[in-house]
Amino acid sequence: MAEMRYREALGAALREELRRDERVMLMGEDIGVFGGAFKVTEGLLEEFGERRVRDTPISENTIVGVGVGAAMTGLRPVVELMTINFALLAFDQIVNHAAHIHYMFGGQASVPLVVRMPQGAGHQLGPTHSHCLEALFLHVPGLLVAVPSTPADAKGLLKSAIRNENPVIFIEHESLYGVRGEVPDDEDHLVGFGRARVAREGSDVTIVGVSRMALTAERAADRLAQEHQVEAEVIDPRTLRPLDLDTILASVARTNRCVIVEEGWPHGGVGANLAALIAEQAFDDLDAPVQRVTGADVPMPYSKPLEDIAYPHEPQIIRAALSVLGVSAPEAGAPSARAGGA
Amino acid sequence: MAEMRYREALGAALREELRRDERVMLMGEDIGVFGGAFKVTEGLLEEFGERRVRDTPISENTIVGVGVGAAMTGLRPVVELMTINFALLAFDQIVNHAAHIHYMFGGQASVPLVVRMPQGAGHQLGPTHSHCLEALFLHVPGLLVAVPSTPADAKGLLKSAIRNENPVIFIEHESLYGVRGEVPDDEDHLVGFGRARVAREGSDVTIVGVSRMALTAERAADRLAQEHQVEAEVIDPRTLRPLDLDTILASVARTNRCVIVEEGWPHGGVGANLAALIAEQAFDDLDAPVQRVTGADVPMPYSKPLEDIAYPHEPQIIRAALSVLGVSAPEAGAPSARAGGA
Amino acid sequence: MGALPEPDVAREWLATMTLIRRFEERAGEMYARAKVGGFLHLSIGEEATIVGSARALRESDYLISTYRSHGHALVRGTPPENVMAELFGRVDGCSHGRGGSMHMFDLSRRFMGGYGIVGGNLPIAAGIALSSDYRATEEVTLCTFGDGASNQGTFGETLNLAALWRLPVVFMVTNNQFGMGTALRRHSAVTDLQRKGESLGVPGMRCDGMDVLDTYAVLHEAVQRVREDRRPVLVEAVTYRFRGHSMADPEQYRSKEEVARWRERDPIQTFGDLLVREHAIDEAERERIDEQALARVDAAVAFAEDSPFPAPESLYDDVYVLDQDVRGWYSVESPGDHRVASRSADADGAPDGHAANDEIPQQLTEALAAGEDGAEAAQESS
Amino acid sequence: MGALPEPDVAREWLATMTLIRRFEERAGEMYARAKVGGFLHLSIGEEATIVGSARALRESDYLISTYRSHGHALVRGTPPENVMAELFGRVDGCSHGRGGSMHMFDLSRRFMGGYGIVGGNLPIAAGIALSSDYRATEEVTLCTFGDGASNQGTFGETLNLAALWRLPVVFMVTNNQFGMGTALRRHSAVTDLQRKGESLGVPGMRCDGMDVLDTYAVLHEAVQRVREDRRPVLVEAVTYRFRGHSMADPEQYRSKEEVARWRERDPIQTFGDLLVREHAIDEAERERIDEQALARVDAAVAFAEDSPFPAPESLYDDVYVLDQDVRGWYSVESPGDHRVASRSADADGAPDGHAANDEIPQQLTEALAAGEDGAEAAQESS
Ligand SMILES: Cc1ncc(C[n+]2csc(CCOP(=O)(O)OP(=O)(O)O)c2C)c(N)n1
Ligand SMILES: Cc1ncc(C[n+]2csc(CCOP(=O)(O)OP(=O)(O)O)c2C)c(N)n1
Ligand SMILES: [Mg+2]
Ligand SMILES: [Mg+2]
Repeated sequence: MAEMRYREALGAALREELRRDERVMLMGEDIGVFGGAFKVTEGLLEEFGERRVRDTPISENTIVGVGVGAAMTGLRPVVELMTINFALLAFDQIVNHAAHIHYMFGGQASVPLVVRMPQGAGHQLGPTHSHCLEALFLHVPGLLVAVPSTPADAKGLLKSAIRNENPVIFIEHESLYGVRGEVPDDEDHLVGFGRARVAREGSDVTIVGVSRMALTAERAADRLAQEHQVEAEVIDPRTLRPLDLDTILASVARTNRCVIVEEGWPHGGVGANLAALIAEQAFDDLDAPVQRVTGADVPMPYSKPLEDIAYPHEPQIIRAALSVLGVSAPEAGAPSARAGGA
Repeated sequence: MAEMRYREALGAALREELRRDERVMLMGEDIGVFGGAFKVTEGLLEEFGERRVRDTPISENTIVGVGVGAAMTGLRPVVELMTINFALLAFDQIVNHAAHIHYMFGGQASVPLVVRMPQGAGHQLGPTHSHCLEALFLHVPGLLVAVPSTPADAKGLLKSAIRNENPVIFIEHESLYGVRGEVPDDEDHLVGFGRARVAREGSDVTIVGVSRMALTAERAADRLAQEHQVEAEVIDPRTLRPLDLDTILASVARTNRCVIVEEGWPHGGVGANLAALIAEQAFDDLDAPVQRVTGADVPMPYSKPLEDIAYPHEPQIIRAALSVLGVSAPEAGAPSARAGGA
Repeated sequence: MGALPEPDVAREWLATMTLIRRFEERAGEMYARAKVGGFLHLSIGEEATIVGSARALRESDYLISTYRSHGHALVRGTPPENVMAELFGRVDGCSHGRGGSMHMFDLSRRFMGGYGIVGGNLPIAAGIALSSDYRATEEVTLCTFGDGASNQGTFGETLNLAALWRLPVVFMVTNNQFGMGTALRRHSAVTDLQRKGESLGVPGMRCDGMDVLDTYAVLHEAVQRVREDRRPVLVEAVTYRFRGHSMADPEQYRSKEEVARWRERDPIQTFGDLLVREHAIDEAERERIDEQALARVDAAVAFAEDSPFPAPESLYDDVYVLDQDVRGWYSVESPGDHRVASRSADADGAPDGHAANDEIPQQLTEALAAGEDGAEAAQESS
Repeated sequence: MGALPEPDVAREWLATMTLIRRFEERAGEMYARAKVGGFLHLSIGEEATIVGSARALRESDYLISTYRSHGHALVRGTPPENVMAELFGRVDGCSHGRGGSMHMFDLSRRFMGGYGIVGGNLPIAAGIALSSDYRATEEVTLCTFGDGASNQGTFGETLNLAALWRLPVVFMVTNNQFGMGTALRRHSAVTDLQRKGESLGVPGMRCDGMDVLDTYAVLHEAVQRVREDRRPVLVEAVTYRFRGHSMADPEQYRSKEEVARWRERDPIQTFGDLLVREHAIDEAERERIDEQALARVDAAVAFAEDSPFPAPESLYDDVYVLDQDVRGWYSVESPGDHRVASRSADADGAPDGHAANDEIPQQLTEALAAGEDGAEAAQESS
């Protein structure tokens, strides 16, 4: 075990896979000379050279498409997009091409492509740089979707993603890059897709936290224990496709109560999908409706006080947990943080 | 009242609004000389000329962006995209720009833009031309989303969309263009957004049908009455943003059972969103979990027998309705039509 | 116009153009008889652009095209049986019935597809060329697309990137004068399409797309240059689509006279006349070539008719490549055993042998093993 | 280099460039003191491209820019107080605190924004120009973007469409030699950017972006041509960014010497020297101009400090323009009264007067009423 930052864990995964497999190569805007907008790829150009670590023009749709073509013909490209909002420019290559080529051509070609990008609010980057859009990718068959929340998972899942034969949307979080954690040294330590992580055990309520919200949920769970004698089980699904529903259902079968926490928009979000699946498959286990705690249904505003209340924090999670437990809840920190769409 | 096809109703709405308001103009690929890929705009170039009905190059992202800029400066553009899959090329202008400009700039400019496009399977157009992607748009705050299923709603909603100050994603269905129905003659007959249509009244089970599935649900309801003495209430939400949840909740409060039918992919779909909202807000009204009948979690295959089982038909709806009623169900026509994602 | 090749080469070109023509005429009939569904885009009139360009390639080179690509599959050697079976939506189709007319594919012959999204194939072509370059091979990629596609954002993005990275790709814009019903001058500000890459660092060439000799000569030079200089080239092939954009096209955007004028330059008729004139073949042989084409198309239809439709259980096959992480999909409905393998993974949970890109990683390994000699290594293997 | 304008005009140019410089220097300090969040992109070194181009416009013309646009707001007359308040995220910010540094906006002065998506503003600029044309006005739109943005798909798509439709738009590529940390020759195959529109039907011009006189002269001609010929033009303004791409940039991609060489051509220093040399101003006045700029920036900071933060209740304001169809949003949590108006619609459910684009439809009506004389009509109104 070694302690490292989420950013460093991702860099280590890339470095190890670049060393392990000659077919692995990286492309992205400013990942080379500049070292990456968030410094994840720092030092890789120096070690592996311009053939394998390529700075690209600002052409998101084409960069991803180049990755698709390279992946179809034997390479294992890892494309970095600077922010998830920019992935919308590449949505055609991601959905109409990367996700569907294997199926559309009858399984002849596969697309072992990884598209990495950070998402999330917290740095006042405003409405074009701060959203959480995992739900858009989760919707699409043919894609795998990872949302790691710890350095260990970031490294283990990225290595699995690079070794997987399918196209992977690998969603990092800007507010996690600096977070430290223990990471296994073993270069073949992988974290498999479709395996949720039970971050905290508890018997009173199940709290599912997505991406960065897994950590917020853990903090909320600690306060629930200290301040309300409520033992929450916190589950981080780690990947949304495939989804480890079994672990979530097993937990709900014990707790009979569930709260889902996500940073993204509420309508058609990850939480709605999980809530629907849980209600369908564990209806009789539920003593109360599944509660969602989501980001506000607004473009992310720049102004600090507005940004702060536009995504979930511990108070809303605590309040939701208490309400599914039927305990009268303290006043909501941010009414907005759980509001829905027009 | 006059009987006309869905296609003609849309054309009539465009013609009337073009005549009514000089600011209204149309842009799209082959909407002029060719008359539109699905002939919705036939005859409009001849009547209104090249200034107001414009054939564009094949540049989806830019066409929509041109609509955004024109809408911000006083025009009311209606942009046609040939198929919803192609809208993925314009996702940046639709989400990062059209949807967010009003909010991002503090309400100074609005974007009264309508983006029309057909979706849906049934004509063996294969994996790049047949999907139902309303869930991707439903997720985005700032957009209004319409999914009309009848000629009358198509006309009334399109006229409302053109007159609305907000950007509207107007989703038509390829299999509905030829469908006939009664349409009010009154040129000022509008169908408001956020008002669901009760297509059929019933007290045993609520069936919500989205887009074309509203019609399939009606047919299934008739068979439920004839073959199973089950009276289903069929609701067509007509718009997904804003969503008329009141009408759905009121129905579920009476029937205590709900089935949601959509043609799109199951994970993070419209059905998941509705199921979550209903479970949250009508938990005690529900005698059984909300059941979803969805399209298969696959890129739409070309081969007819595969395409047929990849989206819902009456048998799956009947089966779902009976199962929420606790009646033993006949064998499913297509197992696939209700399967989920990896 | 280029020089006449050896007689048997010339015969093969005529035979292949004839096969494509007869195949597509029959496909149109089958469409009218509802044996074929979806959209059907025919290349009738454009056969010289297909054969003249593809014959400038080595077997180890890649070809990538659009939704108008029956001819591109056939010219690469995909049996007409499998192309017709794809149109019929059968399991023996070259995309196993999944893609249909717009999404033909044959990895084994390096025909990299058939794409339904206008402009979508350009970045993929650049990626394939990048892969060839990365693997230190001499492979070249030929990417064909239409005049209308040159207005798509991927055109500018991809040509710039290909020029910047010196990728071995030939971009061929098949200028058939229309994007659907929109005439060239109504969709592109610059109508001299060979020049459309200049501002992006990609030099242009033009060929007479109604003349297979000229098309071959120009493409042969273009492919040669790209293979040697490692720099992309844009070739404009000037041609005409004799039929409608797709089967449902009243063609009100052009005059019967215009179509008739172009039909006088029918690439198969004129090339056949030339070969007879030059005594490369005689009328009898010309007849035979046509009869053989017709016979082969008959066989293709019979084969397609006999080929089974995909089984319902196969609906979920190949949504994913299965492994220990991706074991299948789960049903939204059935609780409990909701994990149903779309194709059962074996004990170790490894993929069941249907791993795609099979031959390529191996060839890659060779090339990489060969190190600096990778190019030769790969060349041998082609 | 262009001719020296009237002394008071020249003074105003110097004063405005100085204001932009001093404003951004202070913005940088405020960022270091955490008064400003997010990304902060400064135009220091590029002031001549901003003032020289914007001064070639009429008030009725439109200006649209990127995430590097403090100067573009200021040059259009947006008070520094409101620009600084935007950086501080306050209600008096020119985007009401919603957009921040990357998303400045001032509809009343026809500064059409600040956009955070590289290349995203080009189609919007064409749409604005289309609107001007549609309304039969003489308005011209000036669209600025960077060298890196010229590789984005929207560049090719938009220039082709603007040329095809003869839209009155001047595209100005501010070539500051880098896209973030990537040097021009490493991101664009063609580095002579004025030529990058030729293959798209858009002629090019170039100006020395370190010289406000030359920038004005070239842009004045470009705007003139576009206004008269109704054809787009691409102008390359050659300049240099003295500071990092944003505040967090170690600048390892360029040498201190290179930066120093360009700093010798500081557009404000050199223009000030010229005006003194030509006796348009004296050293004392030059001093005064700088002091006035500093004083104005002090006032802006004070104003921003005093301006309140947006109230939490305002979070949902302006997600939608409200009317009888769109009455607000509903909470995912509270059953029952889940329809909470984000801004209460009045009895008739009509929007509450915050209808946007207010003056424009009116002006449109005028222009349209004026019919063929619309152009003149609009011209008067400018
Ligand atoms: C992104 C996208 N937009 C629109 C279409 C619909 N469409 C199919 S073919 C076509 C015309 C293409 O013209 P061109 O590129 O000249 O190729 P051609 O059909 O003439 O061979 C259009 C608009 C599409 N398939 N994809
Ligand atoms: C679509 C998109 N991709 C990437 C980015 C990240 N980014 C912001 S500025 C920038 C460089 C742009 O360079 P250039 O166009 O030359 O403008 P400059 O910053 O030099 O003024 C990049 C890559 C973005 N904001 N939007
Ligand atoms: Mg064409
Ligand atoms: Mg730059």
